Order: sequence, then C-alpha cells, then structure tokens
Amino acid sequence: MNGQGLIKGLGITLKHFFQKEITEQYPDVMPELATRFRGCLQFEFEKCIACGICVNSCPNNVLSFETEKSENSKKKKLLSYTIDFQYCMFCNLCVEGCPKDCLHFDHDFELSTFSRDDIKRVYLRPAEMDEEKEADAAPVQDEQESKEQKQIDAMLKALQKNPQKILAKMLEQEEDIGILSELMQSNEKTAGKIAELLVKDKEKAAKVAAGFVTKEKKNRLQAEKGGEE
Amino acid sequence: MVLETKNDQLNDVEELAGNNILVTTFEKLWNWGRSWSFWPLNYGCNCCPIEVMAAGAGRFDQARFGYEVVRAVPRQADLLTVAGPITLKMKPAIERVWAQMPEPKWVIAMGNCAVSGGPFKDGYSVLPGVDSIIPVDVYIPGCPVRPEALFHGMLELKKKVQQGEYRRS
Amino acid sequence: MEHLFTNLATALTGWMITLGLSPVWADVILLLVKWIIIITIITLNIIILIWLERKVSAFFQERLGPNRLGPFGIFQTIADAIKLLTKEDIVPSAADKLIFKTAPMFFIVVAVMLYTVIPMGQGMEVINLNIGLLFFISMGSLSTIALLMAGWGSDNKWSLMGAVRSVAQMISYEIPLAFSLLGVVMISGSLNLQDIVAAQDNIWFVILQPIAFLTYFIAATAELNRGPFDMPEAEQELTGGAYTEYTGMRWALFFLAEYTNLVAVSALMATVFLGGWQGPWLPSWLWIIIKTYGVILVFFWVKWTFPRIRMDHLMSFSWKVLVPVSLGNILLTGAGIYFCQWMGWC
Amino acid sequence: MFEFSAFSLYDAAFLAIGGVTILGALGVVLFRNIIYSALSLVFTMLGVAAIYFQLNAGFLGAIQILVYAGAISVLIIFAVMLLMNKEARRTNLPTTRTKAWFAGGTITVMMLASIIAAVGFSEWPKTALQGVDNSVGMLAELMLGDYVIAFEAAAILLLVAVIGAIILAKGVENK
Repeated sequence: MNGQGLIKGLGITLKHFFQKEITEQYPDVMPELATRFRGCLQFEFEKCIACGICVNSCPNNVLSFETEKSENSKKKKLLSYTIDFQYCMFCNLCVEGCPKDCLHFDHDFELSTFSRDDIKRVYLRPAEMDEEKEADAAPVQDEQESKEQKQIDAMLKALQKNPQKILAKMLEQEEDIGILSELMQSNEKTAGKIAELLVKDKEKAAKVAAGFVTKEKKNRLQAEKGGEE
Repeated sequence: MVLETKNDQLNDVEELAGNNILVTTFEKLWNWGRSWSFWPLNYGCNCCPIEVMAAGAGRFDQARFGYEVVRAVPRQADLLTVAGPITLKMKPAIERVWAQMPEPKWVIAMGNCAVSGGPFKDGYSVLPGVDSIIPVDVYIPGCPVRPEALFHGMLELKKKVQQGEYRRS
Repeated sequence: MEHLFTNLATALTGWMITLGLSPVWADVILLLVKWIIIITIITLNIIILIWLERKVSAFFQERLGPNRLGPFGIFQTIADAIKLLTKEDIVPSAADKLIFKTAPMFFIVVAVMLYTVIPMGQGMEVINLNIGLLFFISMGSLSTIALLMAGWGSDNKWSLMGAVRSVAQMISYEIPLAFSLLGVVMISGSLNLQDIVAAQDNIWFVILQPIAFLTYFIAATAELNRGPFDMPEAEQELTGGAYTEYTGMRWALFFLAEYTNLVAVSALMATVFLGGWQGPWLPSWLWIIIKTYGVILVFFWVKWTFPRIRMDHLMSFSWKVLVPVSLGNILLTGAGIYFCQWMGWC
Repeated sequence: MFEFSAFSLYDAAFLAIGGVTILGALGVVLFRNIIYSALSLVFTMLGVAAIYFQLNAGFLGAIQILVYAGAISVLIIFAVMLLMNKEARRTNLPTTRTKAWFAGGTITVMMLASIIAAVGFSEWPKTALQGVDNSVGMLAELMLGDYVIAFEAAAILLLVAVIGAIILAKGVENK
C-alpha cells in the first residue's frame, strides 16, 4: 500500500529519538585514540645521531637539521632539528627509517595556531647535553684536580659526620663551634666552602669560619631586636 | 572636563572607547554573540571535508557549540572553512566567496593543503596556502584534521573573537 | 486562571475609560496593546522554537544539539540573534533596491497578520471576524508576493528560481488547503473560528474529518516551504532560494516570518481539527499552546524524517492526488451531513 | 450627539485606505519599471479589499485578497517576467504615438465624466447601512439558490477557457 514507507520512516526516526545519544563530548572528555594514531611528530634530541635517513625518506621536505663537525671527534654534532609540520602527510616513513627511534608520533592533535609560523617547530640543542658530552669527552683532564676533589668530598663527609672535632681546630670558643655546625647543617654551601678551604689552605679556612660565625651572630642579634620591636 | 586632543591619530571610535563605557560593553556583548555562533561555509576537496561532515554528524556533533548552521550561501556565513588545496582555477571562486561574506568574517585553514599547499606546494597549479589570497585566522595542521582538532581550532577562534579582534577589510 | 487575560483586558479598558478616554479610543488602544503582546510573544516564542528545532533534530539524529550556552543550550538562539543583528547589511549592487528592502518587511507583516483571527483561548482573539478562516487563507496567500519580491529584487538566478518554485508550489497547494478546510466549514456551518471551536464541544473534527486533516497537513507543509517540501529554499540545489542574497537581520526577518507562519498554521490546525482551546482541567489558553506545540513537533518530526522530493513530483502530487482527494472529501462530507439529517441525528 | 471620535477614526481609516488605493493605482500607470507597476497593483487590490472590509463585506474582501492580490497579480508578474526580454528599468514607458494618447485620453475623460455624473446625481443615504451579519450565508443562498444556473454556466465557461488555454499552449496531437 502506498504510504507504508512513510509511516515506517517516521517510526525509525521516533525510535532513534528515544535512543541514547552517541555523541562524544570532546573538550570535556578527551577521545579514546587508537594506539597507532598519528597525532603530532615528536623528536628526541638526545637519541639522534644526525644520520639524515629521516630527511631523505621524507617525501615532502618536512624535516631538516643543522650539524657541526667538532674538532676532536669525527662525529657530527647536531645543532638544531626542524619539523615544518605544515607539509607533513603523516606517512610515517621518517619514523620507520630512523635507526635510533628518535622520531615518534604522539596522540596530541590540538595543533591549531593563530599564525602560520607557529606550526614550524625547531628543536635546539639542549644546553645540559653539551655539558654531559664535554664531561664524557674529557674524562681525566687534570689528575691533581680530581685528587683534590676527592679530598674535598672526604672532608665534607667528615664535617657532616663530626663537625665539633674538626671545627675545634679552627675556632676556640665552644659557642662559636655550635653556631657554625648549625649553620653548616642548614646550608650545604657553607659546608662545601669550608671543606674546600680546609683542604687547600687551613689558615684561610679559620679566618673564613670566624667570619661566618660573626656574621651569623649579627644576624641573630638583629633578629632578636626585630622580634622585640 | 575638557577633552584633550593631544593625539591626532586617535580616531573617533578609540576616543569613544576611551571615554564611553557603553561602547565597550556592547562590543563585548557582540563579541560574545559572534563567538558562539559561527555559521560556517565549507570549501573543500576530498579528505578534510569528510572530517567536516563527520564533525557535523552524530558522533562528534558540531551543534553542541552552536556552529551547526552550515550555510550554502556566503551571504549568511560568518566562517569560511577552507579544507583543501586552492588551485589556480579555484582561486577566483574563493576570493569571490570571501568578498561576498558580510563583515565580521573569519577564515579557518583546515588541513595542511589549505595551510601551506601540503604535498602540492610545488605544483604548478596549486597555491602555497590559502593565506596567500585571503587572511587566515586559525591554522589547523593535520592530514586530514580530526573532527576534534577542527573543534579545537574553532574554540581557539572563539577565544580570539571574545578578545575582540576582528578584521575590517 | 481561565479568565486571566480577558480579565486583564477588561480591567485595562475600564481603567482607560476612567482616565477620560472614549470607549472607541480605548478599544483602539486595547487593539494596539494586543498587537504588541502578540508580536512580543511571537518573537520570544520563535527564539524558543528555533532552539527546540535544533534540539529535536539533534535527538532524531542521536546527537546532543546545542548544550553549552546556558541550561541545555537555551541561549544559543540569543547568541545567534545578537550576531545576526550586528552583521554587515549587504545590498547587492545589481539588486532592485526598493523591492529587495521591502520584501522581508512585507513577509513578516503578512505572517503576523495571520494571528489576527486565531482564538488563543475562550474569548481571546484580536478580532472576532465572522469570516476568520477565509481571512487566514487569504492572508496566507499573500506571502507568495513577498517571496516573489525577494526573488526578483535580489537579481540572482538562484533567488529567482527559488521564488518561481515557491510561487508555483504555494499557489497549487492553496487549493487543497482551502478545500480540506471546507469539510469542517460544512459541518460547523460557520467560517468564524470561535464557532468552529464551539462546534467541537463533543467531538474533535480530526475524527470526523480524518482525510481533510491529512490533506491539510500535507498542504500546510508545502505552504510553509518546510521539509520535505522545501524546494524553494533547497540549500543543495538553490543555495537558499529566494533568501540567497540576504544578509544579517534582513535574512533573519525571513527566518522569523517562516517560523511565525509555522506557529500560525499549527495554531490553526489545533483550532480547526483538534478542538482549539477546549480541554479539561487546564485553562483554555494553555490548551491551545499545548496543542499548537504538539502540531509543531509533528512538523519537526516530518521534516527531519523525509528527504526532499522532486519539484515535478510535488506539483503532480498536488494536482493529481490532493485536489481530487479533497474534492472527494467535500462530496463525502455533504453526503454524510445529508445522511445524518435524513436519519434525524442532527 | 454625534460621536465625533468614532466618526473621525472611521474617516481617517477610510482616507488612509483610499490614499493607498489611489497611490497604488497611480503607481501602476506612472512607474517606469513594469515590475513596480505590477507590485503597486497588488497594493491597489489590497486597498480595495480593505474598503470591502470597512463596508462590512468581509467575504468579498477576503476573496479579493485571495484571488486578486494573492493569485492574479502573481500571474501578472509571472507573465511579465517570462515575456520580458530587456532590462526591467525602462519597460513601462509612456507611449510616443499621438493616436494612442488621444484614444486613452478620450476614454479617461469619458469614464471620469460618467463617474462624476453617477456620484453627483445619485442620492446617498445619510446614515451608514446596517451591515449584514451573515453575508456568507446570504451569498451562498443567492449563488447556489436563485442564480445557480448562471453560476454553474460561468464555471463551465471558465473550465472551457482553461482547456482551450492548455490546447493553445500544448497543441493537439494529429493522429
């Protein structure tokens, strides 16, 4: 009969009217993304060996980096790594090609920007990486220095263990010894300085220790006055 | 109080805004209304528009933000969503549509093709990004852009509008 | 509660007469007050209606709909209205400016005129015309001219196509619309809408006139240019039909007028077929609101269920199906009344 | 005493309606754009309908709006749109032929004279006639009672005209 389909259609929409909504409320509830979802390309600077496989594998010239040859070693030193994200097609070729797994896609998709320049991301060489590298590159530059360092460390330990005994050599009054030991416990810098001086120059250490004590005394006096006022 | 006209470069609106609170409050009200009601006009080629459609459909539901009134006419649209590469042949159409939209109007470049030309950036017939012909407010990189990412772009645009930045061309 | 508004009106008239106004002027002022109230109600009502349509359509599609501005997103339409108010007003340079600017005003005026005769409760109408139903139909037919003006004035091919389509559609569907109401007029013996409501004391006309009810519903959908008969403004093929070139508030006026028409037609449907303001327990003006909203919801339901049909199918459906059916309904009603009188039932 | 306010209100309404009607009629003639002429015809029709309403002939008024303002004028606009092959701005120009001016002028003068004569020589009732409450019922009794044959004959005439128009437009298939 004519018109049967119309009634059926109305019935279907009515059925859906009372069904539960399937909407995902994005800004309030983040979507559950598949594990292999490719969101934003991330780069780990530390792992990179600047081999250039990623740049060669990219079909769209998204990736580029700058290197510098250091004088001491044959290794190339990575200065900066640029991902110009506005050309990326999320093809994953760079990630597959990377021998050190320093590229990967994370799940961040909120990439909107107000200006086109913000899309491009430049990774600069982190400063702490240079320090570590230098430390690695020159293990023992000066043996004497390292020996001294070891002595200082030992002294510091001793100071922390038994301050009274060592400080008694420099300071005469027991009150001062107490003050300085308290000071050292609260401030590691003071302790380090005193330890270093004890190893290098004992007279100077005594002077400095006396100075610390007088300063601390003044401070305490002022604090008391301030409290009274 | 006598109005000091030291700065000749101040125009009337700025002078009013300096001396009259009413103007700024209305401006805020308008910005509130505008920011909650982008009626989009969608341009696209193939893959990003699929996501635009998904954004309008049940699972993602653009309507939650009040942006669901998709107009087929530039005359009633506030937001031009460019979701695809602009070919030289399409360039005059986009320019015309943009000119036909009433002020205040905004543009979202959705997907890498619209942002920069994407994989076609060196093509002989494709423009390197829609911002080479019309000013773009929000860039959403992605290939294609997820519906959620489109929402994120629209919400960013909402923040921008609520701050009262809109372009008079 | 029942006589809340009528009492208010009487009190207002009495107060104005005590102020020294002659009764005639008091009546005129009361008429103006009624108009202002009706226009306010229409505007507020439409803000709610647009929100309702968005919500209902969302639920039909298992979406949530606007839910961020205020409770359940109820302020969404207000944001839209503010935005539309502050949009740039573009008049195309090639447009016929006078006609272009007059069309939306004409449309909304005609749409508001429809409310003149609808009884919003017991003794609650602007004018109690004894040809109320005919007045309603004739005022409804005027909106074709507004659409034609909009289509011609825009100087745009889509606009003109939309206008031509809407005029063709509205003129052809006016005939079954009027014919379907004739059956009701024959039974009640009056064109006065209050009389028609009174005639439904025992039984609603939807039971006596089911064919007329269906015919009227279909024809009204076409008259309102609502889906599935929204060819005149088909966004996919005509980019908005006659409204293509309108921006901002001018376009909003058209939109407002369409919803005004929707409410008016639904209210007429409730009045003529569903017993009008009659109903137990609740006050009469609440009953008509409930019934009107029920009809509006059915309109929404139909719109969000069916796809748009083709123009030639639409026209042939009107002339080949609806007109003969409604004419047959008149014949059937006449025979029924004759039979009824012959049996001595009425 | 004569109720002044009611009288003036009624008069003011009549003057407004009459003004709209006459202005619309003038617009039909004087507008250079034929679309404007057609649209001002609509306003003339609406004015005439309003006069009917004011004379308590609501049925006639409603029919006037429904048929003339709503349908006939739309048909006129349609015909104008479909047949127009030049720019709309200068489509309703005054004719340059003196013969036409002469003929039109003569007819206008004769019509005016007859109307003035009719108005001047007839006796007008000084009080407003009591309007009929059930004008629809009376019309129905007249049309479907006393004059039913004339009514039906007119209907058949219109039907023949419609069929003739269809045949003229579509043509007859020769078998």
